[in-house]
Amino acid sequence: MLAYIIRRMFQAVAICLVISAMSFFMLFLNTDPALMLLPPEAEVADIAAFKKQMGLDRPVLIQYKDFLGRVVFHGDFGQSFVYKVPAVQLIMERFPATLRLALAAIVFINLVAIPVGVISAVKRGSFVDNIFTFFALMGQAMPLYWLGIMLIIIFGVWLRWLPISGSDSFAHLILPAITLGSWILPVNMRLVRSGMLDVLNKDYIRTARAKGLPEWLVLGKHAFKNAILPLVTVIGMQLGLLLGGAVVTETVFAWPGMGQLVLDSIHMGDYPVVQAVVVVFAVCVVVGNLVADILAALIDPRIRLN
Amino acid sequence: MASKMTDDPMLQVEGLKMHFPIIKGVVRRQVGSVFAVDGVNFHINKGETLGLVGESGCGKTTVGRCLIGLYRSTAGSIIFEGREVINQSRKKMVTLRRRMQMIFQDPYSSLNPRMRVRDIIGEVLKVHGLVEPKNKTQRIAELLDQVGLKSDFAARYPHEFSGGQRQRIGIARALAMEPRILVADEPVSALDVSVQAQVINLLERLKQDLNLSMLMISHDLSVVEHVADRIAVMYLGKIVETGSDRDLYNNPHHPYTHALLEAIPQPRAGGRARRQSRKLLGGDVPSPIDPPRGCYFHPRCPRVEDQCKRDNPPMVEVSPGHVVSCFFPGKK
Amino acid sequence: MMNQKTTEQTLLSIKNLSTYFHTPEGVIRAVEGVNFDILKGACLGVLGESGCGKSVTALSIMQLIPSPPGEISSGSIQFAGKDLLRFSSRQMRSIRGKEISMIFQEPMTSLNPVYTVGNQIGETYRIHEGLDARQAKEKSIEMLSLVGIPSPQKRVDEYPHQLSGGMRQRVMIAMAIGCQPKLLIADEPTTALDVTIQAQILDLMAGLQEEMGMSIMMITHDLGVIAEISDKVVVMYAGQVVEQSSIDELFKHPLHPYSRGLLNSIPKLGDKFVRGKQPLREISGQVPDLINLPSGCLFASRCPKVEKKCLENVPQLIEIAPGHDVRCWLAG
Amino acid sequence: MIKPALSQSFSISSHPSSTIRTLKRLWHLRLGILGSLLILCLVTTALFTPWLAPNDPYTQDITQRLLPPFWMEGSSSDHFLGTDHLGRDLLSRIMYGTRISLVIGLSAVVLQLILGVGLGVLAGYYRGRVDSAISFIVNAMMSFPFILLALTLVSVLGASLQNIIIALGLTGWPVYTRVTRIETIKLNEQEFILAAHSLAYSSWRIITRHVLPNMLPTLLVLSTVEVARSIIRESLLSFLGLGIQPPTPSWGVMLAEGRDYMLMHWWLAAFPGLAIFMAALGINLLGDALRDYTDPHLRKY
Repeated sequence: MLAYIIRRMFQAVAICLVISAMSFFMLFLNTDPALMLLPPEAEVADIAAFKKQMGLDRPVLIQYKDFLGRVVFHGDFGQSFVYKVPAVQLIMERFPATLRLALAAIVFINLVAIPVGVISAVKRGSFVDNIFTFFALMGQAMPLYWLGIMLIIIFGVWLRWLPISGSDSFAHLILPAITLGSWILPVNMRLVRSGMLDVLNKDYIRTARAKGLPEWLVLGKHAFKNAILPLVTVIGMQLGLLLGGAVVTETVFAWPGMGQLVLDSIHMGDYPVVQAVVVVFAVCVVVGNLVADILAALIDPRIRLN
Repeated sequence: MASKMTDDPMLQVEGLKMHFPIIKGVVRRQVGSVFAVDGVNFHINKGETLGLVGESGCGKTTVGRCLIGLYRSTAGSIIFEGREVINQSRKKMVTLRRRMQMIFQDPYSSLNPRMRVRDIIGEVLKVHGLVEPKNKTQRIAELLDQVGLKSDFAARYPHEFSGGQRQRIGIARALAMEPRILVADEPVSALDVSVQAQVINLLERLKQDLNLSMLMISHDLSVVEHVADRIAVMYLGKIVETGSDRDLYNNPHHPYTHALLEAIPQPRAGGRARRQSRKLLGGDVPSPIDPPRGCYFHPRCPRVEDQCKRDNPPMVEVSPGHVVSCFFPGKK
Repeated sequence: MMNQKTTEQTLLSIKNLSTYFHTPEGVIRAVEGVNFDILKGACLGVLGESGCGKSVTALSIMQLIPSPPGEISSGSIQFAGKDLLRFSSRQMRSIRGKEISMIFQEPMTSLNPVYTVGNQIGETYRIHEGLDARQAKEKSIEMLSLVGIPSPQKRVDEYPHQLSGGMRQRVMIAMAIGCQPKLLIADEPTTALDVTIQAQILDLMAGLQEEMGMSIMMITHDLGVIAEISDKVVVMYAGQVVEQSSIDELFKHPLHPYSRGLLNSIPKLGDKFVRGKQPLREISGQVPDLINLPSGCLFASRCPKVEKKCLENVPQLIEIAPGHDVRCWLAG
Repeated sequence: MIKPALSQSFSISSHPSSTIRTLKRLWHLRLGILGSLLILCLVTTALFTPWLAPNDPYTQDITQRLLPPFWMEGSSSDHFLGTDHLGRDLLSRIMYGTRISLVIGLSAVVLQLILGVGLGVLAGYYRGRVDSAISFIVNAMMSFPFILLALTLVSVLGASLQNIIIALGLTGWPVYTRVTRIETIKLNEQEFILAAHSLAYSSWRIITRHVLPNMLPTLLVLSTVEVARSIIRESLLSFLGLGIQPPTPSWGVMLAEGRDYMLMHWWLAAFPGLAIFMAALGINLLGDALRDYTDPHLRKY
């Protein structure tokens, strides 16, 4: 168990490194941030001076080494080219709101997906199952930002039930969380459904019934814990996707997270900020995966004891 | 029958070992090995059937797969038709082993579901250039006929056949390579009882007609004894006893062979009494990852003495061709 | 007609049971008009190949037939004087695991991988006898030692994947006999096990049967296993009972051509040294399609002695000799 | 597909009764047909837009700006779904958008297939270090937000149709790799692959003739769903301003433009989004029907 977790942690760190390297080198593919940041009429000398000032004139590998050293030992991603303040500071001011949104979405997703998936599986082929399946298909076809806009129009503008922007109260969280969650919800619902169907065909379910257990125990104890396993392992992965989705959702709902900042930074090639975002996301993803792995090990003795 | 056999080894296996590494831990290093096959010697003569019998996990399937070249054995030598087939270049190995073919256990997974029968067999002929393209159809019909299938089955897909028929197709595919030795790995254990006899008889007939040698791998001693001229009993990666079918049945010298013979339920009247009178072999087979010291069988052996716990028992020839790996062979 | 005494001794009596499965391809007549009795304290063997309806019969008794598409379409199952088919699902649950228990073929997959052995055995006590967790665990340890598992105090907290196949089957048995059931249904309990382990399990079952006075319904395709454990035997073919007799009678005087064919088609240990080697006698053809059953005798297409009336009329199960029933026009 | 023995089709599972099953079949069939119809509409529109579209998608008319759709007061008979803030015909723009979406969806999937299936087969067939390396990259990429990667790629490469396809292709392949790898490993355990090895077939032959054909159904289903996903992703990139650039009529661009007017003129955002939704739904419905059809486990019921 311990070796398993340690191994997973090593992998996690490696993944962070790979992602940071990817984000770092991708920016060098063909952009020249100096050209992007300076006004078009800037002289060649101005550009050179700017590069020197920002450390952009050195070889790429050296820059990466420096970058890594600064990040790992000082948590320093450098100054934002645009805002002229440390990138980390920019991110950290906004990150908690984004994380809050993503976590709210996870809770919403699984609160809905698990019961719906279980009901669908147990009542397979029934009217309810078909309705749920159809909604899941619709959900998967819906671009989340469009859903956000539609929800704003319907619940914010027409019905005036819920606030459409900001983050002052719990009510503010409802529409963004639903919007963000609706993207992953169908995936998880189908995962629970198929997991449950799979498990219901297993021999040990027959054994449980042959023992004379009431159906709620068969489903609730013997089937559920096994059926939920595949879900647990993907939830960790989904944290990353949700953080990405949150960026988009935030721009629709004017949620004060990192959404707009991230988009603007990418747009303008403000790459200290982009790199900081990428690494913060990677760390979240990796922590999420680790938690999922540990959860899976707790549920499944075959992982825990081998 | 025995006259057809000559004492001319078709296949000679010496000290064959297959150890699968176990990789574990934080840095994924090898922490041990599964000693699946741990020093096995046997030979098969021309026209002879050797039965390899043992319980699950004893390494009998691994032996078969090493022969065929599906696994790269850890150590040992395999001499087939007078030539070493281990440690050869891939190309050479392919030609050397061409005449050693395998029949698989599960007729439901041993045929590619997306290929017609004629392509399954035809592919073999094509890849190895065994017939002129224009004679291919005829050769396929011939092969199907040999295994008792109609030639118009060639256009069908595997799922249109029953288990027994599929096994016949698998045999035809192996025969397409014009083998000298068939390695049959549990060829009937996935089949229904009433169909097993059909396949066993077919294998026997083919062996006669084509003068093949055969290695019959099975957990079922009754089947092995029926088809084999000689039998080798495996336990935990080693052969514990080899001998003629008659010697082994009438005069088993290894306590494991003895227990195996006793444990097999007989389809005869008076079974209850027989069950109640037999001596049981207790315990489970130890793990091949961490085999016991000394004789691998000693934790379950009714004849165990101190020496068995310390040393590896030698191979003792108790009568001509009857070899036992035991310190106290034959003692009941 | 049965006299009063036999009725008293009868534990389970199946009359005219038919179980069908409604599939898109048509209705599968898995079990068709099956009759048999199980006496108190006796072991009835149910013999047949895959698809013959032996498992479906067992699941029908337990009412674990998945429905839809399965459906017990007619018949009655009298257990201790009451018709199980008239029971509500709540009543049935109080029977399952307490009065009638069942163990299955695959001990690997029949235990829930995420709960400890003790949890799964103790569950039976908590449900049927209202014990609390601590008492249930104590009982579980007791049962584990009863079925011959060494150091049960330690094993009780282990998970199924930590046990060997034989151990798991012992756990299944411990789970099944915990509430001292009157009937234990064993569906191919030793098929997935090695012969030496199979012998242990058969002995264990026979021992427990004697000790607890329960009845056993032993379902298997293995003639040897059935010979060793059962008193009476029912031979099933394509959903019907084709022969029913005492165990020794079946081996000495098999009357149905299918039973006879089955007996002749399997290799028997040592036979070739007594009678000289002969090819096995095959049963030609295959089991009929249960969706499109032929008219007349279901075995007619494979029967060596088939006559005109066999193809036209369905034979009934009739008593040819005392205690020996056969479904064949040509018997007797 | 294969029914090994009758006893195996009797596995414990709650099969629906015959009536419900027939209904369910019809239901699935109907959904599949609905999906096919939607896709047919989509493809027809894409192919024949110049002849079908009522107006030119680029013609601006300030006097006709922000007209509502036909059933609302103040609509014009020339503009069925109304006009946008520059007076361009909404319906025509949506119809032209179909072409872009389909081209991008299909091309991105082809790119993903080539990359993903190739790597997946390599990983599953050779295992060992190759597998570890490929799986590691797949895990890293799959747990990292696609949007960030794609956005960065596009911003670096420059926003053009071709670069969007490349960005979607480069970020979308890991799903295929994961599925292909698992399928390959499963197939490798099948005895017919062992048989192929024992018959000394070359690895190339084993992969192309024995492994790949047996996962075609899975890949078909996956690719179908991925076309829908790519269409949605393209629209997202365009919506965020890093995809197709205005004035080209991409659904995402139109949505982004419509968003500014959503409080008063909701249809500007609603209709392009509806177009994306219908396209994706059609493809997903078809994919679902295909899955039910090809999955022998499901087909049994």
